[in-house]
Amino acid sequence: MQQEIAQPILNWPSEGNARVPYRMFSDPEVYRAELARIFLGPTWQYLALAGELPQPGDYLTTFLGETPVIVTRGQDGEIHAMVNRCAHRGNLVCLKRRGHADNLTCVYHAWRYDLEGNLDSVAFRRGIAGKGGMPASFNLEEHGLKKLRVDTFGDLVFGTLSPEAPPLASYIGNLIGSRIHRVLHGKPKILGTTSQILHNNWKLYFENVRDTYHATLLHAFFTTFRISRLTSEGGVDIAENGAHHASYTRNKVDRVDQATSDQLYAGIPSLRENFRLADPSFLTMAEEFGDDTTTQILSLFPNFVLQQIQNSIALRLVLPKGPDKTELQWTYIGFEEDAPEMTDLRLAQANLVGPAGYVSMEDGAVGNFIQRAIHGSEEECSVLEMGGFGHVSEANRTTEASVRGFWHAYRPLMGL
Amino acid sequence: MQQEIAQPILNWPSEGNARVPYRMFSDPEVYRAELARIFLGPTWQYLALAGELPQPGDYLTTFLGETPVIVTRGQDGEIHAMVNRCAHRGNLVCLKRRGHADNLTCVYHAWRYDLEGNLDSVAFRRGIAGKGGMPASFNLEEHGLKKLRVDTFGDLVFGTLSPEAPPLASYIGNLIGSRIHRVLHGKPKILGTTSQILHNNWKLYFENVRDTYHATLLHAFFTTFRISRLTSEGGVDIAENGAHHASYTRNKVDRVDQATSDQLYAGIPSLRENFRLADPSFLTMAEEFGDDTTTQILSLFPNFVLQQIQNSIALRLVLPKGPDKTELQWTYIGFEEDAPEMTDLRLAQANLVGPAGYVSMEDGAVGNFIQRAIHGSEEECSVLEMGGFGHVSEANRTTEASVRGFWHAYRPLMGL
Amino acid sequence: MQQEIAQPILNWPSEGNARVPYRMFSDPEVYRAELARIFLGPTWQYLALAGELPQPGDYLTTFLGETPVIVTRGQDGEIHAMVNRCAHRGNLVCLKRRGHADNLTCVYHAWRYDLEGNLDSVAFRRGIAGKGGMPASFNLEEHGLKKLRVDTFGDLVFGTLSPEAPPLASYIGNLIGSRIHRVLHGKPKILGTTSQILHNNWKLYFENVRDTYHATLLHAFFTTFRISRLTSEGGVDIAENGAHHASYTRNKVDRVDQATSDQLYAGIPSLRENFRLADPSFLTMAEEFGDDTTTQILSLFPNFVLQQIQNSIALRLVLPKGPDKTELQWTYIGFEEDAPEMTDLRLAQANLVGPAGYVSMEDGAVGNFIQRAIHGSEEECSVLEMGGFGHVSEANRTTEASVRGFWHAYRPLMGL
Amino acid sequence: MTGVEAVVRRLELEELYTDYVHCLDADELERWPDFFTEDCFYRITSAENYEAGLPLGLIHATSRNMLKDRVSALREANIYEPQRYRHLVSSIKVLKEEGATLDLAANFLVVRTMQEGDMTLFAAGAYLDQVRREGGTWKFARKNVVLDSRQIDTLLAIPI
Amino acid sequence: MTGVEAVVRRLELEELYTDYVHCLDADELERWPDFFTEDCFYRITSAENYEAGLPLGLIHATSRNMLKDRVSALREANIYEPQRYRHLVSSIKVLKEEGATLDLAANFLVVRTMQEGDMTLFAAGAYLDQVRREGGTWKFARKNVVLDSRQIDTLLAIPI
Amino acid sequence: MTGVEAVVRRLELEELYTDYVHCLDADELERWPDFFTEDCFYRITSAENYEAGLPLGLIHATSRNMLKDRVSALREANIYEPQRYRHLVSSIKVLKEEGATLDLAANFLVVRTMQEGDMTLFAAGAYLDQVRREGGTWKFARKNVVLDSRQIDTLLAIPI
Ligand code: FES
Ligand code: FES
Ligand code: FES
Ligand SMILES: [Fe+3]
Ligand SMILES: [Fe+3]
Ligand SMILES: [Fe+3]
Repeated sequence: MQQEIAQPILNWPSEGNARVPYRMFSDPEVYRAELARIFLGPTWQYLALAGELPQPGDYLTTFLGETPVIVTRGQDGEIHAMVNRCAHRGNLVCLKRRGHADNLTCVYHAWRYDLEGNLDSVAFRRGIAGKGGMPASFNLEEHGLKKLRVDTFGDLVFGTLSPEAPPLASYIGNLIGSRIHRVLHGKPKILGTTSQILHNNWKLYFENVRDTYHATLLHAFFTTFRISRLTSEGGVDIAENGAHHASYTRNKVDRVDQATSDQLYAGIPSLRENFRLADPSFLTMAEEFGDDTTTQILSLFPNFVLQQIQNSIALRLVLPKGPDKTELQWTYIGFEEDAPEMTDLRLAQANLVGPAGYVSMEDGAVGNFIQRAIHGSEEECSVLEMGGFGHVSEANRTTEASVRGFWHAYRPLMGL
Repeated sequence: MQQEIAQPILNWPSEGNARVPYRMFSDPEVYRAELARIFLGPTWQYLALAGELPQPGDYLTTFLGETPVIVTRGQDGEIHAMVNRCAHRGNLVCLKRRGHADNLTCVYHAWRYDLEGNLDSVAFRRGIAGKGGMPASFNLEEHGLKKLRVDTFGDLVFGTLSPEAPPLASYIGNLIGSRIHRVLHGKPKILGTTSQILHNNWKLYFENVRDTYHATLLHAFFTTFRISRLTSEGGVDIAENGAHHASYTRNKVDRVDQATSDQLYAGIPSLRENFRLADPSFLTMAEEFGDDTTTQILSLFPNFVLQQIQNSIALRLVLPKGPDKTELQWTYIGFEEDAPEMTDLRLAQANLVGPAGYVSMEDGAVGNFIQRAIHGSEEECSVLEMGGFGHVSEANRTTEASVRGFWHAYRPLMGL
Repeated sequence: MQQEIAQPILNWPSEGNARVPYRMFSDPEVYRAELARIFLGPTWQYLALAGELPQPGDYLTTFLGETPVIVTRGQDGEIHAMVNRCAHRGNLVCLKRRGHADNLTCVYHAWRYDLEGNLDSVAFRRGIAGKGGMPASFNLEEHGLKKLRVDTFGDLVFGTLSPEAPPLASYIGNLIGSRIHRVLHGKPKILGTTSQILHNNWKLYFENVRDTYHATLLHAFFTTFRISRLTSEGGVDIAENGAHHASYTRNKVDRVDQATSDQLYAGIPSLRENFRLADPSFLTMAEEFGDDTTTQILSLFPNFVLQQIQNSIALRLVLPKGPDKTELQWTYIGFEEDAPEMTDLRLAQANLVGPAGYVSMEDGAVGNFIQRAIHGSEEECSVLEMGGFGHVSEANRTTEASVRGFWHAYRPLMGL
Repeated sequence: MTGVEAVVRRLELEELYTDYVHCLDADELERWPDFFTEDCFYRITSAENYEAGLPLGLIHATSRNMLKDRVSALREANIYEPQRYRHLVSSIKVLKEEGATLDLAANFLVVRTMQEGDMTLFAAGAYLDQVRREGGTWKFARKNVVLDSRQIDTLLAIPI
Repeated sequence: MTGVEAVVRRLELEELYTDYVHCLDADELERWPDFFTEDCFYRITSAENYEAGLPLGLIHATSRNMLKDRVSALREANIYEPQRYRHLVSSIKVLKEEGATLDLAANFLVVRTMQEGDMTLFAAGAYLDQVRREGGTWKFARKNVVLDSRQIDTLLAIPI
Repeated sequence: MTGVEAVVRRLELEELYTDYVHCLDADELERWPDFFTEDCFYRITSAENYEAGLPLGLIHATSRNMLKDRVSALREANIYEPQRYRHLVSSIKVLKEEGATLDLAANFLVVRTMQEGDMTLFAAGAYLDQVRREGGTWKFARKNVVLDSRQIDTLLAIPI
């Protein structure tokens, strides 16, 4: 792969992480290399919530990049994951998105695997009346499903196909890990799921998520209702290697007084004087996290997002579907401990996010705007200089530090 | 081409035909090479039934791979075929799927060809009033349609663009040829046609057709109603070079007693105890072929299938439409000699096959399941060891011999 | 790029412009090279009618090849054009097809540009309370939108990204320029627009437009109603370098008498004896151009068409959307000076052209017919010998001279 | 027949198609055969076959029992990915009436959605039906599902 | 107008659209002009043109004769691949009534199927029509076929 | 209820859906909340969520005021490319009636067209509604827009 992709984009701009050649978002060679080096490489990727598989035999299917994966609860009570590809002729072993089974039987020729992916039996292995069947040399042990390494962080289940990936806890690290625990303070209860098809490269969405600069400029709702402003207390934590981030806004006390803030937003379209709500009640945040953080957007390299916007909590998984196509999967959660009123509030605040979200709708489109804009500009670069050139944590969000951090983690994996 | 494709898949696995790298089903380079080396190469491909073109001037259009082809009945009463591409500027000469014409006139500039593809006239060849027109050097003879070699086997018409392809009869050979004659015992009468768009590589479907192992495991209908079981008398004939095959089931007397058979199928999902029919009458086969063969699936390399399932007879043509797209064209036939009851029975038994067929529905989907499963596994291989490593005829069907035979015929053509 | 595409199609056929390898219409490498060398290269491409942007602040969006472009009327009253890609992270700056604005503000982070594309301001450039913001080294001047050169020919506005393109007037030249002025004799008034998606390479449509040979052979309407015949007075003017053309038919007096003409069309399908109109009134041309030219089709390399068919005037822009996809944009115009009856006549005669046009419908399909026909014939060539091998102006239209002219202008740009 | 009777019958016929498609779209296939007479004829074919007078049906049933068997095969025997249909029906027309028997035509469109969420325009065409009054309700005595396209995407499992 | 009369008229209008689309979908184009008054206005345009007040029509007829000519051109002169339409019509609405003249709006969708079998969502939009009572039946005095999209796939041969 | 009354009500319900979709398709969103009762419930969800009993709504409103806020956000706050919908509605069915309250089901399909002209089959599914007689007209007391697909293309701005 290396030379294959080294060639098209040999020399990265001298500005380093402050420049990204647009080719990175459209070149099929780059995309193919990413599937191999990042999604099948030494990264941990979100698979499921442990609670989605309560019983041995429960399973669901997901993806590592474009590679289909089965996640099961084994007879041993542990969670297991394997590539959803039969060892015989490559058929999908599990056809349903979720289900329950005592074993995994391929529909094509009925080869049977246990819940950990070991091959249990091969139909007509001995043939019939001494004719046909598998050769004596055939060894069941050598033909199991390809297994993933699985590790959990709280209720979050992650997997990787790479033996080199470090243990999950150290992959995530304490800085970001503590911010995950902060949000997932109970036993997650799924309120619903949805999915968005984005017509852009997966990295354009992931950059967007990590972009603390855009939120209050693109999303008028944030600014107008002071859910978040760049002038609010807040900042961004970035893992040392740049891979993960968590941006946050603290209680609505502005760092500067409101007049100054309005002045700073003067002339910025996202401040819409004429925009009022008839029923703003659902925007009142309920005390939940024991701190004054009203919004926290967290990402784990390469494609997981944990969002807390007031009391709206969602997991997002970014699945690449081609150089210019991405699926964004949303899982909205509350906690088993939630009072009915809290559930109602979460459902009301769910209006803020997702494909129709007041503060996220634009994120579904802006990546596609870029994808369309860069045709013919493959050799030019985006400019990531807000907040300088580094990627360290800051107590401020007028910075693209965590976007630069993404590229800092991405480039070595890609040999760039 | 050779080096072009030799490079991506240089060394075929040492297991030979018992392994197939999944890349063979998804790599665009491989696909392009197949169009050139196989579909435009020294293979005979089904074009039509002679009876579809009764009169001189009758024509229909089809494909060699992705190359459009015209098939005509010439004034000489013979069947002719040519590439459906005007020698002038490359327009489709025939726009209709079937029709009748005295000559073939291109709509773009009215160049006119006879029914054998020879260029008869060029509009305004001499210009007007001595101005314009074609240069004196222009020679009609040099600008005919590109002609195919055409040969027939019974009522089946085949064509090839290659001068190297052996005569059709020896291409097919006696072993398989006699099994074609066995089924096509009368003058074919078309009962109807349909077409399926399969979202998978063409070879995944062709492997499926030749796969004697899957039928009674994937298709519960076969097993439950004993239309066919691996435990029934049966086997597979394979042409010496592996190119063609015919699998068959003989009268419903099991080779082992029913109890043993049920036992062998025990735990195999395709045996559905709880599945009963309110009106199984249509499953009663009418005496027709003068032998005890109830099912015969026959394939000719690279993309033709002749099916007899009880009294249901159909021709299938497998047309590649891209690395991961295939069109499967069905022509259901009876014979002019059929009594009305026999036609009714064939129509009733047509419920068994086609896009909605009780025993074929799954075949339309399983190729796509594989296509989706192999993302990211291009360097891994399918395992074809059932029945060993060879590709010779066997009086038993718990074998993948005829699938291996396909690869045995395929690889030299592809320089693999 | 050079070697990249030189390799697949190294040696152009010795017949020169009289042969075109079909690969030129389907090869993705060729297409990519065209985007860079032709559409982003030293060619002038139509952007708009000056009258579409009457006021400073008016803007519209279009394309150079696949690169999105903004066209504005600046505060200086001049027309300006720039690539529609924000200098920050590449977002589309203008999202609407047309609009009015005092400045161009990107929705993503509110960077603001003036109407000429200069970067005016960067949101939170100085950060907040001394934290964040752009580095001191950041210079607004260096981050404007990429500007096009803009030049006008009458009311037609053209743009190019290349500094090498000659001045527009000399690019067009007098021969063709005078034929533009002939048609655009007043202040254009838009009657309506439409767009056609053609499933073929852009050059197949552009060849069609320049093909004086096909019109009366493919389009029966022309022949039957004598709107135009090859036997009518007429000819084709071709710019010296072959790049541009104008074909024309003069008053309906045939060069040869009607009987001879009918005889010359004898056996050519486009003469349809049995085709009569109940209401042919709309085919009566109104005196307009002060000459006896009833039809004039004019093209400017690489993708602009100006059509006059009787009193129906339309601009056509040919936008490449992929190797086998093209958008054909139509702008139907009259003139401010038109009397209501003239407008009605233009609307009635608009039935002749466009996606449903009596004499243009076929042109929307024939390119796709060719695209489908050439599968597997990439190494073969179309034959362009009508009227010989040259590309000079002729007082006759039984010639493909202007199509050869296109390739004469195309090949050096592509290094072929 | 008075104006009111005509109108009432019209609405009955519309309701027949409404109930029919809701049954299929809700995957209540077990109820599907009940929309037919016991001696019904049901066939899914293409306009190409239909216009050529070719008798083939992709699904070809000559009795309600055969429809029941189709359902039990889909439930018990056949394997296909989870999917759902959405029928849109329009332009129902009475072509001919003979006593309690009516010949009807209607346009339909079927959107098929797979479990992962991809939606496709799966089928468009015309119902060419014959309905008969039976036990106070209208039943299909004949149903020809004539598809505009000769091509089926992947497979045709659920009836139309 | 009594409830019954209102209902009857409602069904007459629905039948008008039903017959109209069956005529086109069955390729009985020769009957198509009969749905219009002799002095009819027929235009196919895009919402973009329509809302901008631009008068252009892709098909633009100011008399029934011009519709007849359109049909004879399709039959005798123009060349296009075999294809068929399937119209779905929904939400017919009476916007205005003046004596025997009604202004109507309806939503439509057209699926186009080519001979090889590829089906596409060819057109969606609104009919903005005026109908008039003539010889005991409703005829289109004006028909504006307003397409949601400004783009036409390949060509527009058969009317909508 | 007499036959006539039944028929009249039927047409009233059809008109309700007709007016509702014309309002959305004409981008007259300011009128949209008026189709609902003040205490209405409106939710857009997927069949997957709906059948699993998961309460999430992509749009989730528990009052007419929340619908008004949705409209003002679309007008004043949110950024999305110009686009239009075309609804096709079919097979409206009364499921249950209780006094002045009716439970209804209907099939719908939405074609979305972007300003450049690309048209997509954006949504298909069922309306599962409850309507109530209020001030002489029918209003939606509950509207569940149940999408067949779990996937939304790009974003969901305009309500369905
Ligand atoms: S492919 Fe799974 S058993 Fe054969
Ligand atoms: S392309 Fe066939 S005659 Fe010109
Ligand atoms: S991309 Fe335009 S302001 Fe950031
Ligand atoms: Fe955002
Ligand atoms: Fe099979
Ligand atoms: Fe033409």
